[in-house]
Amino acid sequence: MALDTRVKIGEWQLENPIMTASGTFGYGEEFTPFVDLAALGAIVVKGISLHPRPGNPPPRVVETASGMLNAIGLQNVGVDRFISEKMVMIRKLGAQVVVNILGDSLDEYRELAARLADVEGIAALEVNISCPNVKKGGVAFGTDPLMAAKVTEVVSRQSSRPVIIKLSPNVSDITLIARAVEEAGATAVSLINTLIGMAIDIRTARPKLANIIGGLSGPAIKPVALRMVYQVASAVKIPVIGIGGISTLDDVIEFMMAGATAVQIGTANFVNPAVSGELVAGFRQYLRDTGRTTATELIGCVQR
Amino acid sequence: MALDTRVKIGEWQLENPIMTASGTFGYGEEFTPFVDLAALGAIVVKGISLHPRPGNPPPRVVETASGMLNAIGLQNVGVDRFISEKMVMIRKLGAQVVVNILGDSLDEYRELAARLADVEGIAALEVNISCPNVKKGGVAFGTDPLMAAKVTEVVSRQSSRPVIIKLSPNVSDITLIARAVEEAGATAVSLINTLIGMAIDIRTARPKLANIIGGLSGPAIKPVALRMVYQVASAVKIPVIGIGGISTLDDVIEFMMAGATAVQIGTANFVNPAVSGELVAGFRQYLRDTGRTTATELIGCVQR
Amino acid sequence: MQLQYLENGEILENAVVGPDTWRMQIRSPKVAGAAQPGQFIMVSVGHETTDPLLRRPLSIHQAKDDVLTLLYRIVGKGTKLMSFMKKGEEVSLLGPLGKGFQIKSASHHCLVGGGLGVAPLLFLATEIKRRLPTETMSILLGGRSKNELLVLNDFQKVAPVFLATDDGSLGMPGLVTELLVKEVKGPATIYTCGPAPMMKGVAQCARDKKWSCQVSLETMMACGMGACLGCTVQRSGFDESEKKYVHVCKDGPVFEAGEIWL
Amino acid sequence: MQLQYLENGEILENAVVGPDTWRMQIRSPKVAGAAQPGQFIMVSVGHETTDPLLRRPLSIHQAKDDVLTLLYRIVGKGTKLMSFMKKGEEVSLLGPLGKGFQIKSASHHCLVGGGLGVAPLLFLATEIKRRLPTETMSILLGGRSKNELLVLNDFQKVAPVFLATDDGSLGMPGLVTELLVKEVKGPATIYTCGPAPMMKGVAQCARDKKWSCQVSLETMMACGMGACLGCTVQRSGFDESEKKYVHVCKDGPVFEAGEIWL
Ligand SMILES: Cc1cc2nc3c(=O)[nH]c(=O)nc-3n(C[C@H](O)[C@H](O)[C@H](O)COP(=O)(O)OP(=O)(O)OC[C@H]3O[C@@H](n4cnc5c(N)ncnc54)[C@H](O)[C@@H]3O)c2cc1C
Ligand SMILES: Cc1cc2nc3c(=O)[nH]c(=O)nc-3n(C[C@H](O)[C@H](O)[C@H](O)COP(=O)(O)OP(=O)(O)OC[C@H]3O[C@@H](n4cnc5c(N)ncnc54)[C@H](O)[C@@H]3O)c2cc1C
Ligand SMILES: Cc1cc2nc3c(=O)[nH]c(=O)nc-3n(C[C@H](O)[C@H](O)[C@H](O)COP(=O)(O)O)c2cc1C
Ligand SMILES: Cc1cc2nc3c(=O)[nH]c(=O)nc-3n(C[C@H](O)[C@H](O)[C@H](O)COP(=O)(O)O)c2cc1C
Ligand code: FES
Ligand code: FES
Repeated sequence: MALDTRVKIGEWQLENPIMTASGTFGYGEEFTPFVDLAALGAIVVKGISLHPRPGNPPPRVVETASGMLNAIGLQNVGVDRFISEKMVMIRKLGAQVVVNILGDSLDEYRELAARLADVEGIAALEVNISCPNVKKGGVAFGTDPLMAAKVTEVVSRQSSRPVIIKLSPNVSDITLIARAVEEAGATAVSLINTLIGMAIDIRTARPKLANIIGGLSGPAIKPVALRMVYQVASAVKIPVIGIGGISTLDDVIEFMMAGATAVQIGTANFVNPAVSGELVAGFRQYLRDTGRTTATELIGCVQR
Repeated sequence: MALDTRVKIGEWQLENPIMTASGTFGYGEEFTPFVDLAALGAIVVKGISLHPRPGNPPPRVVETASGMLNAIGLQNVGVDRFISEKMVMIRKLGAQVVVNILGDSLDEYRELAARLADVEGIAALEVNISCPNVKKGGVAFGTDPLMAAKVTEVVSRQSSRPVIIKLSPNVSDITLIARAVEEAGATAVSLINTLIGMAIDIRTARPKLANIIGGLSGPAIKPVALRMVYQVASAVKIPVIGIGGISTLDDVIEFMMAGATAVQIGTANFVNPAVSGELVAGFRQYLRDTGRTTATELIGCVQR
Repeated sequence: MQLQYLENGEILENAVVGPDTWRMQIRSPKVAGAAQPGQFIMVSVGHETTDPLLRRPLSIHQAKDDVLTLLYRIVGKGTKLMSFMKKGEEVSLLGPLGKGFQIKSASHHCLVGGGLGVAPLLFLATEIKRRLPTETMSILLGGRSKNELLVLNDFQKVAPVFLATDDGSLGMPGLVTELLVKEVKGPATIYTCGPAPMMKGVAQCARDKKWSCQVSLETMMACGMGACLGCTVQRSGFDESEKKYVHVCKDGPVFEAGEIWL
Repeated sequence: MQLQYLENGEILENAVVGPDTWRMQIRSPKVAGAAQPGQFIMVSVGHETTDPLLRRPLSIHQAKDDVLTLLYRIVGKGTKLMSFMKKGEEVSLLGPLGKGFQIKSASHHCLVGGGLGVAPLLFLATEIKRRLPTETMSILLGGRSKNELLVLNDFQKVAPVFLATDDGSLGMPGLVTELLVKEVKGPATIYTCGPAPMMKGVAQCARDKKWSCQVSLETMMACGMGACLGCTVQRSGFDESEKKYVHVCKDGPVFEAGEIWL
């Protein structure tokens, strides 16, 4: 019997629900020795801003218990060089590409969406309103339903493609933000971005990150991410993309059962650069082994 | 040269900054084979409510990556039996005792504080306004600055003892709540309580906890806890008690450098029931080894 | 309060004894010395790492002089890591924990085990024989198939053993409960440990015959010593009061069947 | 793009070679086959557990035929776990990674190492000798004291070795930079790896003499392959542009000294 591993995000159909998470997969090419990018549901590239950003001073990463903190500071080449250089290379990869964007003003989000509007080879936009590493912008948008809705509107108006709003977990009630962006026209929401954390080197009495605080990711945050996906999936009708500590096939299934239509693999790519491809294969096998014929059967099937 | 390991919370002086966290140390007696309770800074007993609570159905605990989820549901014997039975035993332990209380209405908090007001052998009250496991009450108080302030007021008015308000990490800006309770008269704040999380058993497609969601604790949450302690210590003048994933002496020092006047050991007591006593000894040794003479030198000494 | 210890034991043996099933012998004078049948220990499975985080509860399979024996099945990463431990290494034990089996004079002692549930029964059988040498005892063991029936010789050395397998590959084809009905005629005291459905069947059968029956339960555990309140099972006949639940690590793991299932 | 592999190698040896310092030999045909001096690998240190989470970067100490050699010091739990690994076990390697040393004809090749910085220099010395057999080379090694000077014999087999120790317990008392001034008269190409202050001293000295100098840097790393952007060091002479930083795992770990320190 034929297996249907496809899932839909708005009009956009993915071959399977396995995506890679922004900032953890470079621009894709680094992983070509380990993964057939065309076999993935999609890849999400490192966040792009209107102007180039040098990012934060080092140290930028530190390991924690079953996780890591990062304060990359959204280093990127800026949208113009992204279009003229990176996209040329990315188109050759044959992957479904989601471009992750971030701004520190509504105008910047609008402008970004406008410049990317007719660049070919882009399947969808993911809007980062939640990155905790940059003091201005970022967090503010992600923690205020009104601002989150405004960003969603301006980006959606500029873009004919699916617009995925990426939510911050550092809020009292994530379902409020999710509902606000749904009403504002988001095609889907993706969650979670990193939790804000910190680590101190007691020998120097200095924060381990030059930026003092950073984003916590990895298996440590999975229970929080899964809970939020479950809550948001129960609160909105648009598709939910689950992110947060996903490393194994069991993790993928847990998130889909909780209500995720697709998932993104982040920090796990650092531990095993082949993991995303392995999960695509494992997912097919899982459906067979459990006598399922479609990926969609799994979505939200957890008993309440 | 003499070592001074003491720290002060309001008028209350602790012999050292090492405390045990509510709900992870029973009523103390379970640990007498492993720890000299009188040598600890203080012990915080399991949360007490006005009326007995049976707690949640099983399963109530599940392990996660470097952490655990619990949904005990605040099982306790109720304040009357606590006073008539447990306190009698607890007084014999010779420890500094903090009683952790929780209610689902302002009246209940007031009533609890009143009943405990002249019970002897209690050093301080810790008010749980943040327990995520009970649908009513709990979270609401902890996520709204106004309600948090009200609880602080009613409890403080009934109590001549130090009142420690225990904050929820499941909020957009924990410093708002901290400032609100400071103004309302809290002697100190303790943080963090557990992050809300979830886990699913994919073989049964059921949540692993009968309560569906539970509180995440352990080393996994340490970076988030440390960041919040750092932020709150910078925002308020009252003492901050650091809680969250503390297992080693390095962890204790990190929290104190971040601004904690004292710390509480939680989940680590399950991994090593002797840990709290070991940390007291280790703390003295650390001060000596680093040429310090007082515990207070450490508080907030991280470079900004 | 009963004596409990935190002890670093020395691994004397760690070997396979069945499919995915291992036996570990540990020199731990304090824990082994204080152990009673039906009690358990919490063993730490990692080196300084925080995953797996919690200790794992394992029944005391045997305790003789200063040696403690564990019988464990690899079901996840903690037990997997245990199987990597080597002779001569140290392992941290917390125990003995919980209330074990009540050993009282009886006209006949019948131990009924299924799967890994046999673990605590060997120590129990040994102690019944030592304390009540004149009384009769039988041991009924069940499993899905032959290779699930573990450490038979050890049991046979202590008392007559009767076997049942679902697939009939060894002993009587069928369930251990049928074996119970078939083999135990006169009045008896029952002690059982195994999968919940099996234990319920055994308890049911004992109730019908008005025999006393002790069951050994398993739940998820964080602390193993009464501190976390995580290991509850519902008590029969109590509803919304704070008596509704018992704690397997402290009130158990062994209970009178009637206390759990009416 | 250069070839990179994810390979499960077989541990052939894992033994102590100095204070807290171990050497691991691994049969890993793919990684060893593609390795260049100055490159590194990311090694995974845990079994299926998530703590420690990330792979650890280690220099390629030697690569001969299908055997890769690592030289590592125990500084935390990852390297501690590596020291528990036994002959015959498998270990997952990602590599070879990064840009190694540029080996070009020179009037004299001078390798300067301090502490664990000697790790990549053995492979480098071997390759210089193999590719440029007629050219002269000297190896200058420094450490706090005698027992910090590691695997000396291996170096002595390849080229003349000069030593310096802070406490004078072996070789010239003093810093390896002083040794450089003392021993290397004519023009030379410098290759250095070690503590940052030492490398800065060496780079300084090379700059004064207008000698080319390659330095091998270390930073914290999450991915080791250019994906996380976590391993930055600031470039000299660039300020607020996106060219401000280089990435040690991809642009390095080996750099022209002038690119990092003017
Ligand atoms: C009092 C008591 C005595 C026990 N005695 C034995 C014994 O003698 N031999 C033996 O092999 N096992 C025994 N168990 C079960 C044993 O504790 C679990 O199999 C073990 O903790 C699993 O750890 P893991 O890391 O390998 O598996 P995990 O990765 O933690 O989990 C794998 C699977 O095992 C289940 N599990 C995890 N912990 C427990 C637990 N505490 N109880 C039941 N299921 C669990 C999980 O739900 C999961 O399905 C006992 C349990 C209790 C409570
Ligand atoms: C390109 C490169 C090559 C290296 N080559 C070698 C080598 O050949 N031999 C060797 O012994 N070490 C080498 N290192 C350093 C080695 O990676 C670290 O010592 C190791 O990762 C520490 O892991 P741990 O878990 O034992 O310590 P942790 O518990 O992770 O940390 C312990 C201490 O080591 C520091 N540390 C952790 N990771 C790194 C890192 N990536 N770089 C520098 N310091 C770190 C931490 O800040 C902390 O102070 C190299 C590092 C890099 C980046
Ligand atoms: C090093 C690093 C860089 C990241 N950069 C971005 C980014 O540029 N934009 C973004 O939306 N999320 C970024 N993230 C967040 C991840 O996409 C993901 O949401 C988060 O790491 C949680 O997933 P994980 O636990 O699987 O890593 C980054 C994460 C890491 C670890
Ligand atoms: C099993 C369990 C029960 C708890 N019960 C309570 C409680 O009754 N009242 C309370 O304020 N906090 C309770 N907590 C929260 C802890 O006191 C502590 O804030 C939290 O676990 C974080 O610290 P840790 O990571 O060191 O465990 C409980 C935690 C656990 C794990
Ligand atoms: S396991 Fe903690 S109370 Fe029983
Ligand atoms: S370590 Fe990830 S980019 Fe260098």
